[in-house]
Parts: sequence; C-alpha cells; structure tokens
Amino acid sequence: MRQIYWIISFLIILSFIGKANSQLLEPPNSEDPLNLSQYSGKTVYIDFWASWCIPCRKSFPWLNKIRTTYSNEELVIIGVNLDKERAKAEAFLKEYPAKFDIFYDPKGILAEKYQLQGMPSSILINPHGQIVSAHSGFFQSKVSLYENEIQASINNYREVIREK
Amino acid sequence: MQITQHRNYFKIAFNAMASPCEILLFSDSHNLVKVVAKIAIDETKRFENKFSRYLYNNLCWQINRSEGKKVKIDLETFNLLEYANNLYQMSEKLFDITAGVLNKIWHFKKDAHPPSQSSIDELLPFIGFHQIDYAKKYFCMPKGMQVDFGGIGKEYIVDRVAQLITPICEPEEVSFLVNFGGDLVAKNFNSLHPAWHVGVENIESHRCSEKLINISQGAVATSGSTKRFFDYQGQRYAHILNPITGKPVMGAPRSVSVFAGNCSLAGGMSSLAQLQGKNAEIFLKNAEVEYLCYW
Amino acid sequence: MKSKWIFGVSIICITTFLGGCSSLGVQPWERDFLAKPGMAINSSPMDSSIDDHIYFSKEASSGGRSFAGGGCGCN
Amino acid sequence: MQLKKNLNVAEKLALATATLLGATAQAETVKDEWQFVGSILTYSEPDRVSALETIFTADKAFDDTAKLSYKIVLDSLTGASANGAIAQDDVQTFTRPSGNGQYIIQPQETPLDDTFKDTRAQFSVNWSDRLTEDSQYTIGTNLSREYDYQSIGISGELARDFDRKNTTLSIGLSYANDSVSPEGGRPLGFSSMVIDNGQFDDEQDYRNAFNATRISGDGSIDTTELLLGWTQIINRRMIMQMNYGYADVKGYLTDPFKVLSVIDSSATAKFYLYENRPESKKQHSFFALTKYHLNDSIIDFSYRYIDSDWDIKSHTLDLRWRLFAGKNSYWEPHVRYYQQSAADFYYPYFVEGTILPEFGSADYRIGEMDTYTIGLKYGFLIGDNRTEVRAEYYHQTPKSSSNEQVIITEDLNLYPSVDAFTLQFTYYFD
Repeated sequence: MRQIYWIISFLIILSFIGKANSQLLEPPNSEDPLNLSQYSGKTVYIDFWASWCIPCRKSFPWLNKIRTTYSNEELVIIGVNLDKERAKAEAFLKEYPAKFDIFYDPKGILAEKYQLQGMPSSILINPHGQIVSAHSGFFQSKVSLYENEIQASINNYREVIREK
Repeated sequence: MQITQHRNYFKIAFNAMASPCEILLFSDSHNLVKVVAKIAIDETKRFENKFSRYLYNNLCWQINRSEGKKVKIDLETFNLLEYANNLYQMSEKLFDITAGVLNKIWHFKKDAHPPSQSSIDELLPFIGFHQIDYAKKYFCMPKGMQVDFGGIGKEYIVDRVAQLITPICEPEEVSFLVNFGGDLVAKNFNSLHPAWHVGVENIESHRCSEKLINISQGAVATSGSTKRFFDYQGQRYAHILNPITGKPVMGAPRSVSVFAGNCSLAGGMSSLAQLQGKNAEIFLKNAEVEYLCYW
Repeated sequence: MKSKWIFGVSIICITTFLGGCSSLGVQPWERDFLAKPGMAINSSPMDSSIDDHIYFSKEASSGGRSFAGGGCGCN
Repeated sequence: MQLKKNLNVAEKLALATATLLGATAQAETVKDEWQFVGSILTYSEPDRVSALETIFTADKAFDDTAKLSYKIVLDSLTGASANGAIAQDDVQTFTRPSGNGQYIIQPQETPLDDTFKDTRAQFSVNWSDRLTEDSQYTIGTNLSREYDYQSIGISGELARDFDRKNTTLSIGLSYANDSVSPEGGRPLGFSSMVIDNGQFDDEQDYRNAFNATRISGDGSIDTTELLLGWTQIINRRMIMQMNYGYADVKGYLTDPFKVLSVIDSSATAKFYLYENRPESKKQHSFFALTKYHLNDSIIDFSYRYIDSDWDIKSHTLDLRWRLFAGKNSYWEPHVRYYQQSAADFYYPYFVEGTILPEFGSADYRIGEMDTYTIGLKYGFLIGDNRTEVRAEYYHQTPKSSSNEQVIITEDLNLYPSVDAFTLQFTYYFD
C-alpha cells in the first residue's frame, strides 16, 4: 500500500511538470523568410535538419533521390539547417552532399514559426501555398507515405490546371 | 538553345538525346516562352544525365558496369523498367532493352555486311530481359549484359516535358508542340489555334520527301529504318533487330508512325509494329490505332 | 523510517525543479549538445554493466541505475 | 483469337504508359543495421581473485524504431576469497565447501578459501520498439549459468516522453529466479563445520558427519524489482535523471561458502559455524544523475542511496569527467566513493557460550566499509571505429563492527583491506 502511494505521487508530480513546459513556445511568426510565395505553382518540401541529428543522415539520400525523380518545376526542396554554427552544417554537407538548396536558420526562427516537434521535421506545401502535411522524424517505413504525399500534391495541381 | 519568334508562334530549339529538339508555342509572351524553355531543357538534361549510355558514372553507367552485383535504383528507374518489361511481355520477347549488345556486331551503314552466325551466337546469351532481377530498390543483371533506355527514353521525356509545361501553358491558353526528333506531343488549349503541320520523313529511292500531317492534339512517334540500313546480296538489312535471332527483322516497313494519346504509347506501338516485320500493318490495324506506314 | 529519508530527498529535488521549471527543457532543434553520444544518460553501457558486476560481488548494495532517456530526441 | 489479342495490345500499353507517366511512389524496403561492441577485461585482487571477462553485444535496428539487442558474457574466475573466519596465531584447518579435502591457513593470515574456480556464461536478449509517437517499451530475458548457480529472468519497461521529449518517465519491472546448487550441498545455517582431525573411523564416518550439516535440494531465490525513472532535460547543456527502485528478494540468500569463527575470551577460534541469513530482503534505492556539457568536456555525476531492511544503508558518489582531446579522442578520469553500514546480523565472530542471534554472517561484504575507485579511460578511433581503454584501481576498507563482543588486543587484522585492479579494452564496430 505504501508502495502504491509512492508510485502515484511520483507520476502525478512529474506529469504536472511536463504540462507546465509545453506552453513555452512563442506564438508563430508570420514572416516568410524563405520567400515561399516565389514557388507558387510548385510543390515545396521543407526539410529541417541539423548536423548532430542522426536520422537526418538517413533522410538526405532520400531527399536527393526525390530531387532527381521530379523536375524543378514540379517540386522545390529546401533544407533548412538549424545548426548554431554554420561550419558544422558545412562539414555535414561534405559528408552527406545535398542536391537541393540549403537555407541556414541558426536562430531557429523558422523552426519556431513551424513549431517543430522533433528532428528532422518536414513540411509539405502544395502549389497553392497551403501546408498539406508535416512530419516529425524520418522513418524508412514511412517513406512511401512521404512520396505519396508529394506525388499527390503534384498530381492534384496538374488536374486542377487541366479542369480550368 | 535558341528561341526564335515566328509569325504567330515561338520556337525553342536545342539539341539533346542525340536529336534536334524543338518546342513550338502559340504565344506572344516571350517571358512564358523563356520559362517553358528552361523547364523543358532542365528536365531533358536531367533525364539525359541520368539515363544516357554515353555518360560516365551516371545511373545507366553503374547498371551496365555492375557485373552481376546489385545496384540501387530509384522509383523513376523502377517505373521505366516496369514499362520496358510490359513491352517485353506484350511483344513476346521481341522488344527488349537488353538487345543493345547486338550493335557491337551489326553496323547499319552503307556497304556494311552481316556478321557471322558464330559472332551472333556468342552474344545471344547476353540478351533477354527476363534475366534481369529487379525490384523497387535494386537492379541486378548477369555480367556481360547491357541495358539501353534509348528505345523508350525519348518518348518518355517528350511526355514528361509536355506534362511539365502544361500547367504553365494551359492557363494562358498557349497551345504547344513538343517535337524531339520526330517524336512529338501536341496540346491545344484554344480552339482558334490552327493545327501544327508536321512533316513525316520518308525516303523513296534516295530522294527525300516529306508527307505533311496536321496535328493539334495528341502524340506521334515514328520508328523506322529510313536512314540506318544496308543492302547486302539483294536483301535489305534494317536496324530493327530481333533479339531472339540476333538478326534484323526482315521485311519490316521503312517507317511506322503511330498516332496516340501520349508519345510513349505511340512510340511503343510503332516499335512493336516494326518488330512484326511484314505483318506490321496487320498488327496496327488489329490494334485499331491510327498510323502511317511506309514500305 | 528509512523510506521517509528517501522521500525527503526526492521531495527536495522535485521542488527544486518545480521552482525553476519555467525555463526547463529545450526546443527540439536545440539538442546539439544533448545529441552527443557522451551526453546519453548511460553513455558507456558496457562499462556500467562491468562495474555493476564487480561492485555487486564486492559490496552489499547494488542496482538503482539503468533506464534510458534524453539524448538526441530525434525520431 | 489473334485479332482479340492484338486489340488488347494498345489498351494494355496505354495502361502501362499511364502508370509510367502518372507514377505513384512506392514503398522502399528498409535496410537493417547491425552494431557490435566487444569488450575484454582483466580483474585482479593481489593474492586473491583474478578474473577474465569478455562481453559481446550485438544490436540490430529494424524500421528505425525497433531494436533487438543480444548480449553474451563469458567470464572465468580463479583464486581465493575470504571465508569469513578470523585470523589466528595458530594454523587453521578448514574443510572445503564440497566436503572433499581441506585447506590450511597460516598464522596471522586472513582465511581465504582458495577453491574458487568458476566459469560463467550469460546470455540476454532485449527487444525495444516504439509503442506510440511518444512512448516506448522494452522487453527482455536473461539467462546466466555457472557451475553451481543459475539464473533466469525477464524484464519489461515502459517509457513515455512529455514536453517535446524534454521529460521522460519510465516504469520497469523485472523478475528473476536463481537457483543455487553448491557442490557438496548447502550447509545448514549455523551448523558447525565438520573438520576431519583424525577423529573419524573412516571416510564414511566423516561423510555422515559432513552430510548431517547439509540441507537437501537446491536453494532458490526470487527477485522482483520495480524501477521508476524520471529523465529531465534542464537546458541545452544539462540533463538529469532520477530513479526510485524497489527490490524484493526472497529465498536462499545465505552464502554457502561463508563461515563465522566462534572464539573464546582469549580470541582463540574454537570452531566454525556456517553463516545464516534471513530469507527475505527488501531494498529501496534512490539514484540521481546529472550530466553537464561544458565547452570541451562532459561531467557525469551521480549519487545513489540504498536502504534495505537488513539495515545496510549505502551512499555512492560517482564522478566521470570526459575531456575531449581533438575531434575523435577523449580522456575520462573517474572517481567513485562508496560507503555502507553493516547489516544488522553482521558479526565478525561469535563468542563461545553466548546465545546465538537469529541470523549471523561474518562476510565482510555486508559489514561496514568505505571504498573508493580511481580510474582513467582513453577513447580514440582505430580506423573508423571507436575504441576505449580503461584502467581502474579499487580499494576497500572494512570498518570495525559494533557487534564485536571481545576486544581483540592482538594484531590479527580483523578487517583486512582489499585492492583490485581492472584493465578493460572495448571496441565498437558495425
């Protein structure tokens, strides 16, 4: 009985701390540092990464593959780097070269704006500029989901244009 | 790359995929034409860099030098292989992207002559799409074999380019024609636009003539031996090779042009028809496709 | 009586945390230091298992450690 | 027939081209990844035990989130270990635990049982996977076997992340069953050691007397443990963990190889009793760890408090400081201090004629003691593979016990200190 009391009080106190913290995020920033409006008509895939993030190493080859599967007109890939020191990001890129554009966000302004929940994170924006999906983490088992979402965004746009 | 303005259309011309490539646009906006040109050239070069047999260390190079080892492939390659496999099955093994090794011994130029049967027999074991083991993530084929995406690649890229520029042209009602060395796709987005006049090349006793066709919507692809052939002992040996015998398909039409909804379909049908030899026209009639056939 | 002692210690620690809790934690993209292998809670599991075995055979109390957590926070 | 087939060609091909041009992406199969760590260690206490231990672990990752871990431990132990009796001015003779033969201890020497020779093989498998987006489980089983001891156990753990993984709470349960089957059987608690000083008629007579001090069957120990953990990220450079653990151990907890000297008022050992421990032990533990990342180093500091109903309280302080020397190597000095109080049934000896307590043991390891460890580890790369070399020195100082009933004036070194050296080499590879 004494033990049970122990466990309960322990968990209650701890979960309270968890809650208190989740309100730390500042309200989203409405600026557009990536100038996304220039990509109207294209699907934009934003990948947030950092040199210290191990799953990011797995996502890069896949991003490169996706880059060569679609044309620049269909799909724009932007890798947003969140390293505080640019040199670390550059060292990473030497080892894991990127075939897509890299945007450096050392202060995490974009990370804050999109309220990332994990690393890496991705955001898919359709040709009309709407966020159609967001993923936290990179999972090999979900690659087909990521690819289907990109393909769907591209296909939907083709059809919309055709119907007009 | 060259952009020229004509009376009521723009013409973009460049060279890629070993062919003169052109895109004609009914447009009065030079800016739109420039955007289209960039898209088309980027995409064509991307594809060429990835699949050309003549480039060092690209995907095709890796595949052809894999010597029996597994090579990692991507989705686009897998889809092209699936498509090639479809053609292989439908043609009962006559359409085969591994047949390219025969070009080592068959040289289709004037005054050439057929290679010996023994040299053909030596190569036959290295032909046959069924020997390829591939899946979504890998490709593996026996040492000594080669694949050539050239037989499907040009039509595919014509379709891709048309697909990519449609979202730009369609809202502006800019009808266009994408023509890469005779494989073409036309799209009409304004009923007032006239059809494009396209000349289909034909050779009659060393004299060049063109038959003009009108096209405003759809695709045309031509396959034939109008240039690549030789005569030997009264026989015409044309460059359509039968991968089962290792010899040219005899009695095939000099050229077959097929009209279809997309260029890959047109190209596939004309290639399959050529492989039927003298039955080409029967094949096309039975398939109920629109075609032009020169013997 | 004994457990009161433990309870006291944990209460002190917990209240210490609660006092400063407004600034506890980091954003997912701020884990550059935390992601290092050396910052893992048990960064040398091989060493700890060996040590546990040695001290288990030489001393009267053992255990209390183990469990993972923290680290890169990736995936 | 032919006609129909050809008719289909264009249609079939149209379908194939539609697939080609409107290609939908397909799933990629995941490649599996293995990671291995091998470690070899020598342990030696001068004049006492020496051990050689090898550990090999193999981890295989599946689908990014799941992991299967195997661990194999092989160790061989030889040498002598204190049997609990006190040193004497005269030669002492002890019967070996198996009953087969004797060993002789010289005057003024701490009685060591030199029959220790054991090989242990341990195998464990753990499987962990993500349960939901922010929770994870681990289940595992553990098997250990040596000549006279075997153990089988299962464990499970559930961890849940809160607040963008800044807080992790976990709960773990484990159960193990051990069985003790010493050669020659288990001694009856507080029975007197039978020593053949020529008083037996024959071997059978001795055996009968010896067997009378034995209880039948194997000893069995059931251990149930609960562990609650809280891991908290404090800031970009600091992480903390706190654990509470409860262990309930039941069964044969006596050490079948340990005895107590029964001495007279002149401190002369008259005979020896096999020790006798309670059949149950309950232990609470509290563990707190903090790691702090300085600019070029990481400090790892932990404190552990353990309290049990045997009255053994212990405090452990452990400090490791990993100093990075360049990109791929580091030095890691290590200091550990450990202090424990004695079990309430710890007696360095019994006095002849006094009433025996319910339980008693002279095993110095449950007596009061201070210990410290100093060590140094160097981590570097061999090729692309992480490698570590570690050397540690361990010193144990047992303290005098309040259960001493006779003041021993002679310098018999009742509480000898123990030194141990370890050298370890660890290699990480894929």
